[in-house]
Amino acid sequence: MDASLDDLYREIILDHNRNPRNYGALNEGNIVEIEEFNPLCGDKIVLYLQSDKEIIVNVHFTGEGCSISQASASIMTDLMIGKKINEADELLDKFRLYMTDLNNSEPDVNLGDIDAFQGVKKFPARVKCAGLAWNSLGKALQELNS
Amino acid sequence: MDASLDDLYREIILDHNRNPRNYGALNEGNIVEIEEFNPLCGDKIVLYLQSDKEIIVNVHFTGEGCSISQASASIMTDLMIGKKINEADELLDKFRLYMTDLNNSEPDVNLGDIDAFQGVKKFPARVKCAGLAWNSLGKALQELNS
Amino acid sequence: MKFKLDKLASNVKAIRQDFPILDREVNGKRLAYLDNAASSQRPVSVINKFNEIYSNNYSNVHRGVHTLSMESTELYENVRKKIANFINVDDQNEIIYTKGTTESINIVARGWAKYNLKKGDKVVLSEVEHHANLVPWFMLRDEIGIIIEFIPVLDDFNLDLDSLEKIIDKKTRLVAVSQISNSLGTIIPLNQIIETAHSNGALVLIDAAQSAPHQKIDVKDLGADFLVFSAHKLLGPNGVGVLWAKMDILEQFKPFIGGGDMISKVTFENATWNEIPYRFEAGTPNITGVIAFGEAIDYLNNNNYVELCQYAHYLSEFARKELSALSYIEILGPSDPSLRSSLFSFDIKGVHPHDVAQILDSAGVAIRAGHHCAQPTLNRFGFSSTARASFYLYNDMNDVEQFIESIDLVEKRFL
Amino acid sequence: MKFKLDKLASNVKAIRQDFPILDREVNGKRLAYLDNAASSQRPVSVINKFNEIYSNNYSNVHRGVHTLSMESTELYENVRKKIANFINVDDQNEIIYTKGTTESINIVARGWAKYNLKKGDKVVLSEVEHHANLVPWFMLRDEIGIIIEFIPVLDDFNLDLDSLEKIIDKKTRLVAVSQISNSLGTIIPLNQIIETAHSNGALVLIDAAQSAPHQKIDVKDLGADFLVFSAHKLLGPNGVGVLWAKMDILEQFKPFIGGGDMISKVTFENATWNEIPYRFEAGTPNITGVIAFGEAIDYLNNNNYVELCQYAHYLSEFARKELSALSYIEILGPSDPSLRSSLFSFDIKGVHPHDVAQILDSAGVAIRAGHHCAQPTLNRFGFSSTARASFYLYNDMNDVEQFIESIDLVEKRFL
Ligand SMILES: Cc1ncc(COP(=O)(O)O)c(C=O)c1O
Ligand SMILES: Cc1ncc(COP(=O)(O)O)c(C=O)c1O
Repeated sequence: MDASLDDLYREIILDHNRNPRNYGALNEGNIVEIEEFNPLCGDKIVLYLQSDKEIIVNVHFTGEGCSISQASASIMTDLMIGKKINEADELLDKFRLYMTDLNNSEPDVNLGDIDAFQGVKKFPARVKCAGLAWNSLGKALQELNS
Repeated sequence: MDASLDDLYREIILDHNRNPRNYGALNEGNIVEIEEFNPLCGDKIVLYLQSDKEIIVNVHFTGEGCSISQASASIMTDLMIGKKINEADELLDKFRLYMTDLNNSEPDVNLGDIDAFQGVKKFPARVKCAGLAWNSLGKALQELNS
Repeated sequence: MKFKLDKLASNVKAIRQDFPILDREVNGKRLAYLDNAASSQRPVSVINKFNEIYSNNYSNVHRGVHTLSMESTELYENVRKKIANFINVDDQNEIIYTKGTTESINIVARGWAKYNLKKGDKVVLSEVEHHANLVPWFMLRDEIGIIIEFIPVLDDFNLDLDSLEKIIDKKTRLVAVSQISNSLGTIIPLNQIIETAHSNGALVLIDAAQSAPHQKIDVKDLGADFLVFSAHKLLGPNGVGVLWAKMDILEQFKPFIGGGDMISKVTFENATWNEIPYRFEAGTPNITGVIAFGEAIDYLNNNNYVELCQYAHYLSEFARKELSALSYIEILGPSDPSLRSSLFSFDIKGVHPHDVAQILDSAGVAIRAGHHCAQPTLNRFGFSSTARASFYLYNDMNDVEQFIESIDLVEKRFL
Repeated sequence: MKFKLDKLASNVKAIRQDFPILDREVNGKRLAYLDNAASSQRPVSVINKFNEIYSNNYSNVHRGVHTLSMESTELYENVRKKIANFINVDDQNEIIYTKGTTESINIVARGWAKYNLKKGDKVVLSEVEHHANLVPWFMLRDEIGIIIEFIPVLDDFNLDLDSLEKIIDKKTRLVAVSQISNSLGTIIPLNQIIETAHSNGALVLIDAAQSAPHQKIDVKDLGADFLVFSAHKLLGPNGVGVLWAKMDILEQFKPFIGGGDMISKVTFENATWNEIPYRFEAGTPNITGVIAFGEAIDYLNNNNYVELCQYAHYLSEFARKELSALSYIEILGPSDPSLRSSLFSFDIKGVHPHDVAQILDSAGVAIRAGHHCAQPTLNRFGFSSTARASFYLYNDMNDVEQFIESIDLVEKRFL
């Protein structure tokens, strides 16, 4: 099979796609809910971010999307649970930098499993898929910060 | 000089351009006045058609335009004076046929000096110029007929 | 039948020589281009036209007396007649050049409907329309308060024609429907819709974006009042489209875009409008694009495109049949093949269409994945996106085989 | 100076090799193309781009996962950055692709002004505007009742800047002016206009259709709020234009055209809008046209177009001087050469401009005759039409000589 396809569909991504973590709505506590669309394909993610003061207590998601967007949501939510809001802000910036910097192939320890998205960068059409959940995170954080 | 240019600028045309017949407004009697523009170049012809029952008693024009449009107006007005309205209708049809039929090089005796426009047909951009006065004639006749 | 198919297959073989992009490799594989409903490829004659015109005859049109301007004006205006013939229109002045189907529909909505419909008047669409035939009407509704109703699509992917009498009534001023659904592949039986519309005094707009590439369009025969399509889906260049309407209807339009070339006279106070079609073609047009589109029409006519498209349909049906044998694949579209065009949407259970398209691409197969600009239609059938294979007159059996084999790769990786 | 001119002349000699159409004969004569203000010609690199893309990378953009779609999307989107750099814009998402200057201005009028101005608000234009910057405002006035006022043009062909303070007042919401008049050749001193506008809280739209081909445009330096121009006047293809506006202003726009690609989500009830710039780019865009436009920008940058255009200006001034020696010729335009661009309108007394252009054409010289889509401006100076010679970066001294000699032919035949 095509090497770069193996690169895109790393086992970590396929696993998160098959068994998405934190899937399902949240409806108790202080919840910010964000619905985000990918206008190019019709994919949708609803993000549920539960916070307590400065801390992100829980993050869940629902919606449909391709393996990349689902895995990205799964990994992102995993990563965010327990983080401080300003830490989340920082991680979001890091992720965006990571996804747009084609040369940087250094994994960033702070981004954890996200390093599996290295191969996605070679597929510009899929970078948007990877970003969907993170964009909704961005909007959720904005709402919390304002 | 270029042969086809000689063909375009026949002496008859240049003469009518230099000394336009029937130039000037009419304002007595039963007059139909039509203002017509060539939107491509800004040229304008105002046609004054004076009729008495079925007869075109007089036709004048004012306005500005290139040698072709001025000569055409001059020749057309000359031709129309004294004609019956239905004869004018027929001549208009004949002129239109004549200007669009690229193959027909036979002069039409009824069109008189219009035969000088044979060469104009080779210059599509100028056919519009030749037609301006005739278009206003068409509108004037329409007004009379209705 | 077999004999005819063989003949068509050999014609297609010859046709493929005219499309240089088909020789290209993708990911080391032969290209199987099955994304034709999104945009077709172009033959050499169309491609070379740009070179020819820009190297020999180019100038701005209409306003020039000099030779280049005369030549480009003539080449540009001659295409109007070609388009008129292509859809069986007598008066070439009824052909308005636009930048595409989308702009054409917007011109009808904002140039005609806005001034000829009033609050409470009804516009009827169908539930299988492309966004291009939805959003302009939503925008108009929000502006002037028209009412929009939909001819429903049934579970069998056909429109509910029984509902026509109920939905199209005396308040209906326009029925705007596509002739072929770009997401479901359904061929819409227009006769009954047009009849019902006309008997209620409503006009009919046909979105022929998907049909014009494949079949002879005859607006007289159809009895349509407006028809729109895009050059890029039938071998033509980008940035060119057509709006046709009957002259007496065109006379009811207000210009959508104002500027040069569409005026008769301008002062510092006011402007009056030029004749139709120029009234609707403000500014420097897509001169070379239009001229190249004329070349595309010639190519279609010279190669008996309607017959070639029967082969595309045969291929589409063949591929569809192969896929339908696979239990994990669901194929959308009517069960009657005569109501299906040369495209189909499908869903591989458990695998997102994006991933399907990605894996097929690794095998050189280009299909589309997404909502195909028909979100509500897909949603109606429980999908947010599908994979879509669409065939055109240069596709061959190799494309079909490559396509089917590549589906195996999806199974291997994801199922 | 002499040395510099020689160097530029030799550069132009090399440049001419890149423009195949310049080798063509017209009426048996060498072509002297002096109709550049209407539309420029294209270099080989731009022409060949159509062939390259259509033969290798073509597909519809944005919605596709497959390789061709990815490639064409990338090529197409990269041009946004090139255009942004070309006019010194930081955020490439502020660059909206349109089909030309005319459409760009209409989008501002009907997408922004219509929703952000109200009855009684004032839009200030100048008396030297192209119809493209007049008619859309007349149409908007008739729709929502704005007031239009004009900065007068003086007998010396310059705008009456003394009147600015009176005309631009607190009711003024927009000042829309061209940077170079396409009929008079006047270079408008924008600084004072923009300052006066901004100090009254009005925004400023610059019609750069004639200026962008000849000079470096720097929207930051200018302090403009909107800027528009067309690709076809600066070596680019037909059917492509640019609308730039600041992001916070773009956010105040409603979409002008609705359809695919400009939406975020569509249901049978409603649609929500996609991000900027896509919100304003409904339908399949002019993909190849935009990509070829990128090539034109590269060509301009790689050949130091601003310097080459100084030579075009030198030629224009040279020709003008020769003509002004003839008593039967009247030349329009400011007396200060630094306020004149590389074009001039002229009138041969007693000979209609059409006839002038016709006779020049017989000598291979292509100039324009007519109202140049600036009827009221010409009328203001007592003309219904003029002849116009306009120069660009591939013109040379032969063109000028051929032009001047051909003027003799007019005299011989008509005077
Ligand atoms: C100053 C000016 N504005 C606007 C336009 C209109 O440009 P386009 O015809 O490309 O839309 C032109 C060109 O004709 C122009 O010279
Ligand atoms: C049925 C239908 N209508 C409208 C359109 C829009 O056409 P365009 O994008 O060329 O404006 C398309 C193509 O995408 C289509 O398939």
